[in-house]
Amino acid sequence: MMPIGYYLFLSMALFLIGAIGVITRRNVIVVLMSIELILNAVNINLVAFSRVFGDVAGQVFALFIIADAAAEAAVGLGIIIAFFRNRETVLEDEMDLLKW
Amino acid sequence: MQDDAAQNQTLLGADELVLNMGPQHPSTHGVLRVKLKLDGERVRGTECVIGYLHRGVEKIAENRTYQQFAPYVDRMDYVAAVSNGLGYCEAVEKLLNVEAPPRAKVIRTIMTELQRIASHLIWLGTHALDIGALTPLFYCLREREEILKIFEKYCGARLTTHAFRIGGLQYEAYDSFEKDVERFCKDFERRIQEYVDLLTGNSIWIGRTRNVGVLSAEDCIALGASGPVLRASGVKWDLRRAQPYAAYDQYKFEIPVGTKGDTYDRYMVRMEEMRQSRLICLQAIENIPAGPIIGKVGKVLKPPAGEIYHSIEAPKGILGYYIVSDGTTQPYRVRIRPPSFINLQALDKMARGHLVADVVAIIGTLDIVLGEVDR
Amino acid sequence: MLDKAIFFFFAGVAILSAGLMVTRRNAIHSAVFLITTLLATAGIFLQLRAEFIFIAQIILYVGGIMVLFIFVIMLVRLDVALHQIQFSRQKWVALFVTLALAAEVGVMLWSSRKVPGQGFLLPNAVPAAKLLPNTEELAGRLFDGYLLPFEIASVLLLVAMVGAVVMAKKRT
Amino acid sequence: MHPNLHALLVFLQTWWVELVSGVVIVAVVPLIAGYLVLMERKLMADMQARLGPMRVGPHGLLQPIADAVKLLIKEDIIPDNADKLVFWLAPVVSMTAALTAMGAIAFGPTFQVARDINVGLLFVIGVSSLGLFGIVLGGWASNSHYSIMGALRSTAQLVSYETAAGLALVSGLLLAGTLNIRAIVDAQQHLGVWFVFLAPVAFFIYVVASIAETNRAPFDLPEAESELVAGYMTEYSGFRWALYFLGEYANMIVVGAVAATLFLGGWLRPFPNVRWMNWLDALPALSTAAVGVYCVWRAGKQPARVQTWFMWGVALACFAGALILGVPLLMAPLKFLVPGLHGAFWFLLKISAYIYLFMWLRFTLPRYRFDQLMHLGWYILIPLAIVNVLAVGVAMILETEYGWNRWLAMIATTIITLAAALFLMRLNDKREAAASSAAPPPEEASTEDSYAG
Repeated sequence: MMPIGYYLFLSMALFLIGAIGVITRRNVIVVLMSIELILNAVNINLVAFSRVFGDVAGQVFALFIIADAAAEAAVGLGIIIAFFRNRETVLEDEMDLLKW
Repeated sequence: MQDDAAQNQTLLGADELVLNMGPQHPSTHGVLRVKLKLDGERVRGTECVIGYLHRGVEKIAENRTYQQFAPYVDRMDYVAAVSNGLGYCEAVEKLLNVEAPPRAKVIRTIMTELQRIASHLIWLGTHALDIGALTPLFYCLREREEILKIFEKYCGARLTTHAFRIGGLQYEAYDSFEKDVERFCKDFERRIQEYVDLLTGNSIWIGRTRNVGVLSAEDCIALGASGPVLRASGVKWDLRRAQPYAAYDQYKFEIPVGTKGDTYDRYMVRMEEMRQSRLICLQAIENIPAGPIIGKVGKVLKPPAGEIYHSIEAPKGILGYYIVSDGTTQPYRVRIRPPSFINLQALDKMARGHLVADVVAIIGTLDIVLGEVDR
Repeated sequence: MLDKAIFFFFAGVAILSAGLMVTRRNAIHSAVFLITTLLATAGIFLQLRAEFIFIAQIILYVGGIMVLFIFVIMLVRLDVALHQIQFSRQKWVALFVTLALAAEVGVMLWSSRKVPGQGFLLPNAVPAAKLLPNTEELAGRLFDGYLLPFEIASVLLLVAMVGAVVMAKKRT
Repeated sequence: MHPNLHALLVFLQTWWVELVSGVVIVAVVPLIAGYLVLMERKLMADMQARLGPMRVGPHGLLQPIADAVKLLIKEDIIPDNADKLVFWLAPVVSMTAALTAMGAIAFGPTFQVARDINVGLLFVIGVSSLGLFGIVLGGWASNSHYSIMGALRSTAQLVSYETAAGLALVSGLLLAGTLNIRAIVDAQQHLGVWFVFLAPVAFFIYVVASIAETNRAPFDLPEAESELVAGYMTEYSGFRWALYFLGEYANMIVVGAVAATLFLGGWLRPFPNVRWMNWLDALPALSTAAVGVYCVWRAGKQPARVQTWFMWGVALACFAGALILGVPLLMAPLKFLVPGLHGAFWFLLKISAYIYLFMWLRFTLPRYRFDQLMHLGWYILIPLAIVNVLAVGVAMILETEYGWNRWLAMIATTIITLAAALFLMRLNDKREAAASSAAPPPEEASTEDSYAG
């Protein structure tokens, strides 16, 4: 186990890269993937702290986050498929109608 | 491998995906090319592109004498060469107004029925292989080998036999001909049970063939389908019974028919046809009449001017020859009605709404030979 | 020493491929790099002696969620999207905002490096030898203290499943 | 000494066994996979009334090497519009996943690369499932319709059947109470019975699902040669193709190893705790010697002299193997070798039997259609697996809390599970019947008899 700071920096870096992806990319699929990356970065934090304190609760939360990521991916991709079927595009700035 | 129009299509898009099946594809039985219009894996339409094996057999006939053309017909349906030859010889005999002697007729019948079994064996093996059963193919080839050995002993050739001559036979049956045929037929009953064990009751096989490629009797008649495809739809039409040729009027045999007209029915019909062919052979070898093997035909054939149509029940369906003579030694025009070609028309009707895997099964169940489709 | 090497290897791979994931034009490439990142993160989990999270990451994240992503990417037309502009108009603003965020977090981490109990100076971890078998402990905690959240998570997954099916179903 | 160098030495000192075993696995598995292919071809030939490869070496024994050489020197074609990076990456992923998974498998009580991972079995399953990416990415990168359809099919198929396989494994894991591979085998030794007898339904489900997971017939739809030419491998050739192939066979070994570990008692011999069955310990040596004797017997009948020599060589190798297996039994100072050697023997035997079953099914059964495959997975296997997990759990509670006899509890719950299976199949039949009657109704069976009267 390295000092916790390393893990925090790694986590931060991944989080920020994910954030950049979410904000700048137009392709919704890549945006969703960036969100997955953010969730994953959070997991690193949780697991690292769980190791430091010797308390497994952090890992339990990491598990919940993975479950949440799965749910989010399923719904998000479902929306993308439905959207693509109607508009033939996956670019988010063309998702400018609240209905179709 | 894609057309330009197909380039921009997706599996999900509103437009259809075009999948080119063939001409180089393991299960199009040669060089058939089928353009499948797909929605996901569901077939929305098919288009057959044929002609990759076109050799102009009908045109060749116009520049050959009647005898010279006989070997060419063997190359059409090359897994049932004997049947092709029988049809052609009988057609020319009709044109010449001669008749083969009874002995020749009986031997022709035996050979043709053996050929029917061989053809159906190839069908069964490849059809099963298409559906994913690897093993029946080799059993089928094993039995077919026995038939081919008989052919080889009889006329020296195995595949493109050119077994018959116009007016009768060129070769007398060899000494143990009856014995060989009898041994094969005796053996074959047991062998056919092996295929039945492997396939008939197999739930995967049933699942893959039941309700797949259903063709109603009306559709069959409208499309001109013939042979087992027609009979599996419940139409009891067999030229061997309806317009007996060779020596078929002397023998008793059943004409198996199906009820639904699906792939399973066609399977069952062909299996039963093999059994019936076996019975015909057994009946025929019991009493092969003695006598000459070739009728009175000259060295140079000059049929009177006129036209003739003669059709036989080839393993794949009705094989017809339409020959126009202008009184010279060469036919003026030959037109062949190949069963595979016409049965293939049913593909679109049968495949619509099924999955890609079913298209393979349907191509298999139609039992096409591209040599015959393209001629 | 070995620990350090392992950490830096996985961290490097994770950050590098995360960067590539965000910048690649082709969504499949993005997915491949995300998979690499996730696997590298799994390696970090293993280095943290969190075996169960490690394997859950591989089975669920990589083997489940990413397969779903790739499946959808293959279904959706890509070749058109490939030739379009990949980044939205707000990209410079976005970059600025994220950099600001990065600076904030960085400053916070750095300034707390000397404060005991925070940042770099957290108490040292429990030695690995003293750790209980991770899987049993995790299961015990999950089904003991966190049973209700566990059930809620399962309901969430069910809802997501139904929602995804309804969304993606073809309307005929 | 430089501290880093020192650290490296320490590292090597601690881990050399693992490193060497890892290298052994990477080196030996391709060879084994090659001979698996030969075995498959020979078995297929035997069942199909033919001889199979006979040309290269006596009875084709060198065929795998010839194949490997051919594949290596073949032109390596990358299609024009293929995605080069992914095309290159995919087969490597496929192979790597299978080999990595093999690292955690215990081939006998002593030979295991990654020892004591406490999520051992999950590790094997999880990592081997990553091979899916090789298939999917390869299919996508080829830029061919056949490939992408194969890839889509395999994604759907693997995801569905992994669920069933996982649930089937859960039943076994409930009985073992641990994920650690060694502990699982130890649990079976303690109970004195293989889990296949306690949870037969789970084993059955796992067999079916693992066939589907390894893309073997009758579930070989992703590469169904008669439909999709070669599925995701259509555009691959040469060495990349060989990597896929090796990955596939390595995967078969992995699923066989998982089944052997969890259900068939791992490296334990049959009846591990029964004293009077101890003569079974001699079986490995004796059976190997028997193969050697057979080779000697056949050696005289070989048509060519080189073949006779080769047969003698094989015979000698068998005798050597028999000695290696047998001598430690008899000589006390070598006794410590017995568990490792015999464990490996029994384990490999069980894997072989499992793979033989795969091959046998492949030669016998036709292929499922895609929708049928999905129905089988989702409507029958997964519900059945869930019922089975419940049943095994109930049986364990009956045993531990209410003091039932273990066998009674297991048999009762198995019967309940089987009843559930029957019910599911009835339901499925009904659904299918409804579907087919909803489909275009078959025209009235009008048997036109042209010859009537």
